[in-house]
Amino acid sequence: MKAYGSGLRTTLGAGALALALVLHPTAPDAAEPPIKIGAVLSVTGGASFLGDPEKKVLELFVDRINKDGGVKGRKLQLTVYDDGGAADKAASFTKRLIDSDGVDIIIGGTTTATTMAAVPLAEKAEIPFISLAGAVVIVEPVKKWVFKTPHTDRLAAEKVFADVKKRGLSKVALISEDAGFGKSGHDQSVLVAKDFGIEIVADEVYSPKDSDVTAQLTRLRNAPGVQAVFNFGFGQGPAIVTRNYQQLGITLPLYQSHGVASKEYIKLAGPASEGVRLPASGLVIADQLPAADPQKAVVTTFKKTYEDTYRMEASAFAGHAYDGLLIALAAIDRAGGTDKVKVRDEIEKTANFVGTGGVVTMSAKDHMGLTPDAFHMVEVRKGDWALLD
Amino acid sequence: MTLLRVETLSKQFGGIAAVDGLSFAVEAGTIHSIIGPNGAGKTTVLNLVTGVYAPSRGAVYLDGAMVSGKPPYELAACGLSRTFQNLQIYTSMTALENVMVGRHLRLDRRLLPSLLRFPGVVRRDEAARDRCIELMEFVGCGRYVDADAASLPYGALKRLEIARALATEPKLLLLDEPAAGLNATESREVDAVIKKIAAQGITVILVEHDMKMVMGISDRILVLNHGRKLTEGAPDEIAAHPDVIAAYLGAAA
Amino acid sequence: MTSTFLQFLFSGLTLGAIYALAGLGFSIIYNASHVINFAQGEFLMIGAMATVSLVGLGLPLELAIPLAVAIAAAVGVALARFAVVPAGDASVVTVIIITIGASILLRGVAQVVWDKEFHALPAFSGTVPISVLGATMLPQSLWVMGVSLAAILALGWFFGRTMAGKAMLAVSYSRLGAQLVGVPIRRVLLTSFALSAGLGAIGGIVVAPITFTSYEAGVMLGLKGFSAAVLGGLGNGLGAVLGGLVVGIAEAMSAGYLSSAYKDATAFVIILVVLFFLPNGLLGHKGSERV
Amino acid sequence: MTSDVHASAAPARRGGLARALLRPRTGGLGLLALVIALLPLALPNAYAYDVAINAGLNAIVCVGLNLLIGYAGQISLGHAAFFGLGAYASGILTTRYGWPAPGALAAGAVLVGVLAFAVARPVLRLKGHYLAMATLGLGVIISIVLNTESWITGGPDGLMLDDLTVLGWTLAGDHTWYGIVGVTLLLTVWLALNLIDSPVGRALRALHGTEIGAQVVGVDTAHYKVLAFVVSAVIAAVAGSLFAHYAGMITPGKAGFMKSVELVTMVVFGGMASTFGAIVGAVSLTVLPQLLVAFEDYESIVLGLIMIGTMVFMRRGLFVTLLDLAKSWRRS
Repeated sequence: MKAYGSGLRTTLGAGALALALVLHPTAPDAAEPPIKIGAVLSVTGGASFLGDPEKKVLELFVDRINKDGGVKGRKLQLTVYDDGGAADKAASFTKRLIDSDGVDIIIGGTTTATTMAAVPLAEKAEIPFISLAGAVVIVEPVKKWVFKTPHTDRLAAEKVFADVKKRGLSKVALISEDAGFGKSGHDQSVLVAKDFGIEIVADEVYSPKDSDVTAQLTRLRNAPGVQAVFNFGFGQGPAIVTRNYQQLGITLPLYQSHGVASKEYIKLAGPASEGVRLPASGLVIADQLPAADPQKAVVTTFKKTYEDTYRMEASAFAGHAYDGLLIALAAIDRAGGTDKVKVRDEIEKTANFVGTGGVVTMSAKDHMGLTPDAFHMVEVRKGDWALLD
Repeated sequence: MTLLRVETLSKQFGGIAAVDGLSFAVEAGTIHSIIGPNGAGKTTVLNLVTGVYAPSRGAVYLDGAMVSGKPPYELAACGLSRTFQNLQIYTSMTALENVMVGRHLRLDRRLLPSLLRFPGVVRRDEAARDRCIELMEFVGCGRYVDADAASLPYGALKRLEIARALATEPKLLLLDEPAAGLNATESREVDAVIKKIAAQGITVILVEHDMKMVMGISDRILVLNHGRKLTEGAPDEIAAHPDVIAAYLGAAA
Repeated sequence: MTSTFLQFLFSGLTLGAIYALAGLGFSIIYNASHVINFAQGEFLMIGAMATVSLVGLGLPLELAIPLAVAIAAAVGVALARFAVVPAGDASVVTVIIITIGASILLRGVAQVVWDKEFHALPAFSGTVPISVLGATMLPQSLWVMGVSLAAILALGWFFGRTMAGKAMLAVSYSRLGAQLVGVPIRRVLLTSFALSAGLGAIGGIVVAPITFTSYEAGVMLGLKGFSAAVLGGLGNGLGAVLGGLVVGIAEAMSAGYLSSAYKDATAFVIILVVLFFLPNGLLGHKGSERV
Repeated sequence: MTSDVHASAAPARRGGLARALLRPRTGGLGLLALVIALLPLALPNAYAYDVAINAGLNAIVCVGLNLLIGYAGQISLGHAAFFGLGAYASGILTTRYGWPAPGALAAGAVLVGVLAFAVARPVLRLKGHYLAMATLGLGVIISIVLNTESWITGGPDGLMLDDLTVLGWTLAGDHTWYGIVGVTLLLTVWLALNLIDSPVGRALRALHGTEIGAQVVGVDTAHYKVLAFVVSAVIAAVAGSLFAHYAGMITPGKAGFMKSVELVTMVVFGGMASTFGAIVGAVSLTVLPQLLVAFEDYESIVLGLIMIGTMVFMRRGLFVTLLDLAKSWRRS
């Protein structure tokens, strides 16, 4: 196991191009059936900025691995469906992948809602399912066939509160998006605040498409004793919060979640984002990671490959899809085929896998395998990320 | 016996009086015509009597009971029915169905029996169907029974409205220019239909421009001008009345 | 206390001006054709996205904006010419479905031509907030309000003083009547779509520095614009602006004093209550049925 | 004007058996039953069943909505809210309060019926686009409540349901659900056809033609508009309940504005004032996006073009236009 893990690490260092060669250096046998990978992603709709890069990553790397001979001599066949962010469509497409396309493994569920719609189907059909969504509920309680690659919102909340505490502050105001990601993040924040001795003194929400939140922020500012503000959301909302924050002249420390850990956020929010802190994965700050960091090679290579192909920044979300694909393929390789039970067992045995999101070690009790260390606290300085820890 | 009594009825539209202090009475079993130049307020009177408009002042009594202010569907239940100068046909239904809507108040119109198609509903519908076919034949558009209402010629639609109004079994029928737009032959036919209706004991109020028809069939004529009663009387009195002649010929007199 | 209220009011005015700009386009097309154009929000999106990409190509903002407006107007004319005119006298709901189809189509084209990212335009006059009695407002909000005001005045002039505008008004009162006196109905319709799309694009561009834009930005703007136009009274430009302000201020006050989760609901409750008492909106004409 | 109206008005006793078979309540319903019974032969797998079941559920809502939009001529851009309320009522009552599923379904239907009745009179006083706005607002308000009150609705993530149990029997599996939805659809169509060809249905169609013309023969138009609104809302609620149990989950999106627009589009796409048109519309627009997946990024472009094209060239809807075409072709 250990040997395999280090083997994979070196291949990643050399790029995915080499992956297949190491996994299986012989040319594929034409008679071998392809490995069918299915994905249900929110390529359009409100979460399209998550789902679209995810789709791009899967297409790019499946294509590359195929060019290099596939896995175990078998080509990969990728089927991606776009659920548009709608949970019922995600359920319907998951059925389609299972029943009509007969895939061997499913990657996706871009959002928590779409994932949770698909989970019962995957469990019932007994097919390995690797989600790309954030919420804790996906893997807690553990579901036999369900795994996920992104950090949970709970990890993010813990990371933020730890930083708040480090600054000697204890009274935090929450403002969160009134939809899946923000709502779940909000609930987890409220849940873990106590563990850090933090008191939530105000609690506001906004809708994903709101264009002005100064009213909510004014209420937060007027909350007695408030010392810091934490915004949980993704998309345009956090950028609007950040801008309105500056407009109102609020000087309290502002924290964002990992949902906006991309340059896009800094671009949208503009100078108002200076000083904002948030938890980010290694991928986001690839160039700033110390050379000794185990992730350094993986994230740098992934970033370069993706950005050379698509001419756009590789976000953390793109990385989640990459991690999901590689964990799946490695498990299939170890299992020696696409037997679903064996593949599932092998995914669960994933250990010391260095992905873009962190170092993953799963177990029967942990179907995500990331620790708070997977996050780095960063601060926006001069329009770029500055690594704090 | 007085069936309909109108007392100092007025209707204003944005400060302009379309009908102004009008009083008249209609005896049961008669054909009572309302004439007057364009804009005299004839149709407004009909709309006030049938509840389409609420009067600004004054009152309408049917069989001695005040009915003004009631909505049209309640007045229909009181025995009032009418046709329109601008046809009000249900264009997405067949001709026969148009007439059958006229039976509305006489059918089982509760939701549940209709949804579940109780035998009683079906039976009464069948009877209504027969009755309405008779009515269509009575007014002279029997050959259009199965046709879509939208495909009927203008003249037939005018009669269809009469048949629909009759289907409610009214005490008082108000006809708004039933001969407008018809040729001479058609006019005479409608003329005959109105007489037949009156012969059945249904009181008729007729608004019409066709003087020949009005003079020929009316028992009594009310002449309106500028929303007021110019005069009222039997056809021969009206024909000789100088004010009427003046009103029709214009301000010259 | 005052400054808090003032802050909510500024927030409401900013939102209201945005909704008003979105609502104006509904009124123009409604006047000329009694069509509710559910693709109106997409005109705003096209204006903003086109500006973003033209600026990205290196064009100065002063050049990119008129070009983007022209692009949107051309799309508007194409929509009228190829989807609304051929529908002729189809029922109101049928035309609604056509415009919904058009909005899906335009979003689809936008995501292919551009991308699915959010984009920001630089604020026209910087981002240093203007402070009034302890409450603040961004200069861009003044731009939005100013453009709404200018649009109202320009439309007033257009409908009151120009031949084309009067022809359009004539069509709104009586299609047949206008046709009889020689008004080219079809050209009026095409013009109204061009005008409404162009105006929509301008609206989309001035609000983009505040709300950001993406291929889906038109959905929310369209919905709010429709609400503003109906609340104010369809076909009445001043009504659309008033409607937009009422909705915007209702949302902000509700978020400030009641509950941020229910601010959209509060706005709709107000719209419902207004419509119960004024079935034709705040400034709408009272329609009377002629029989 | 439409198929249903054509045939239903023709007195059967004069036409004999052949004509009776052409009447929607006999022939049309029989044909629909036949299609529902034979379709499984053409459904290769569970996914195909899933599409069929969703199409059927949409068809149920659309047959009801068509009574309001197509027959009574009153638009509603908020019917998804009633669908959603039915679904949430079932979900909440069965999972949180342990109600039996049929009781929860009935309670949901009654709740929606009462709510629809309470709001209908003021809302339906409005006309045209103002009515569209008011129903839209109503729908949005309901979906915001469902989205916000997460203590009972589960919030944006939705609510999970257990399998449907009736009298100790667990109803699960695609074939069972196909049967349930198929029978419900047939029942709904039967009720709708009955209603259309009854004094109530004629009153609805009459007020669509001309409200004043209907009033003067005794039709209380406000009452019948309310009736159509309530009936269509209750049908939507029942379909929502079934959906929730079938899908095993319900999210606020199902009650939202977009879903409402989708439902209206289905009705108009198939053909207004035609019960079978509503079914054709619902089925086409449920299946179409599944087929268009092949176009990937161009999916919405193709969908938009199809919608525009259909409505421009078949103004009265797919089914009604094709039926009229077939009729005139047969005649000539």
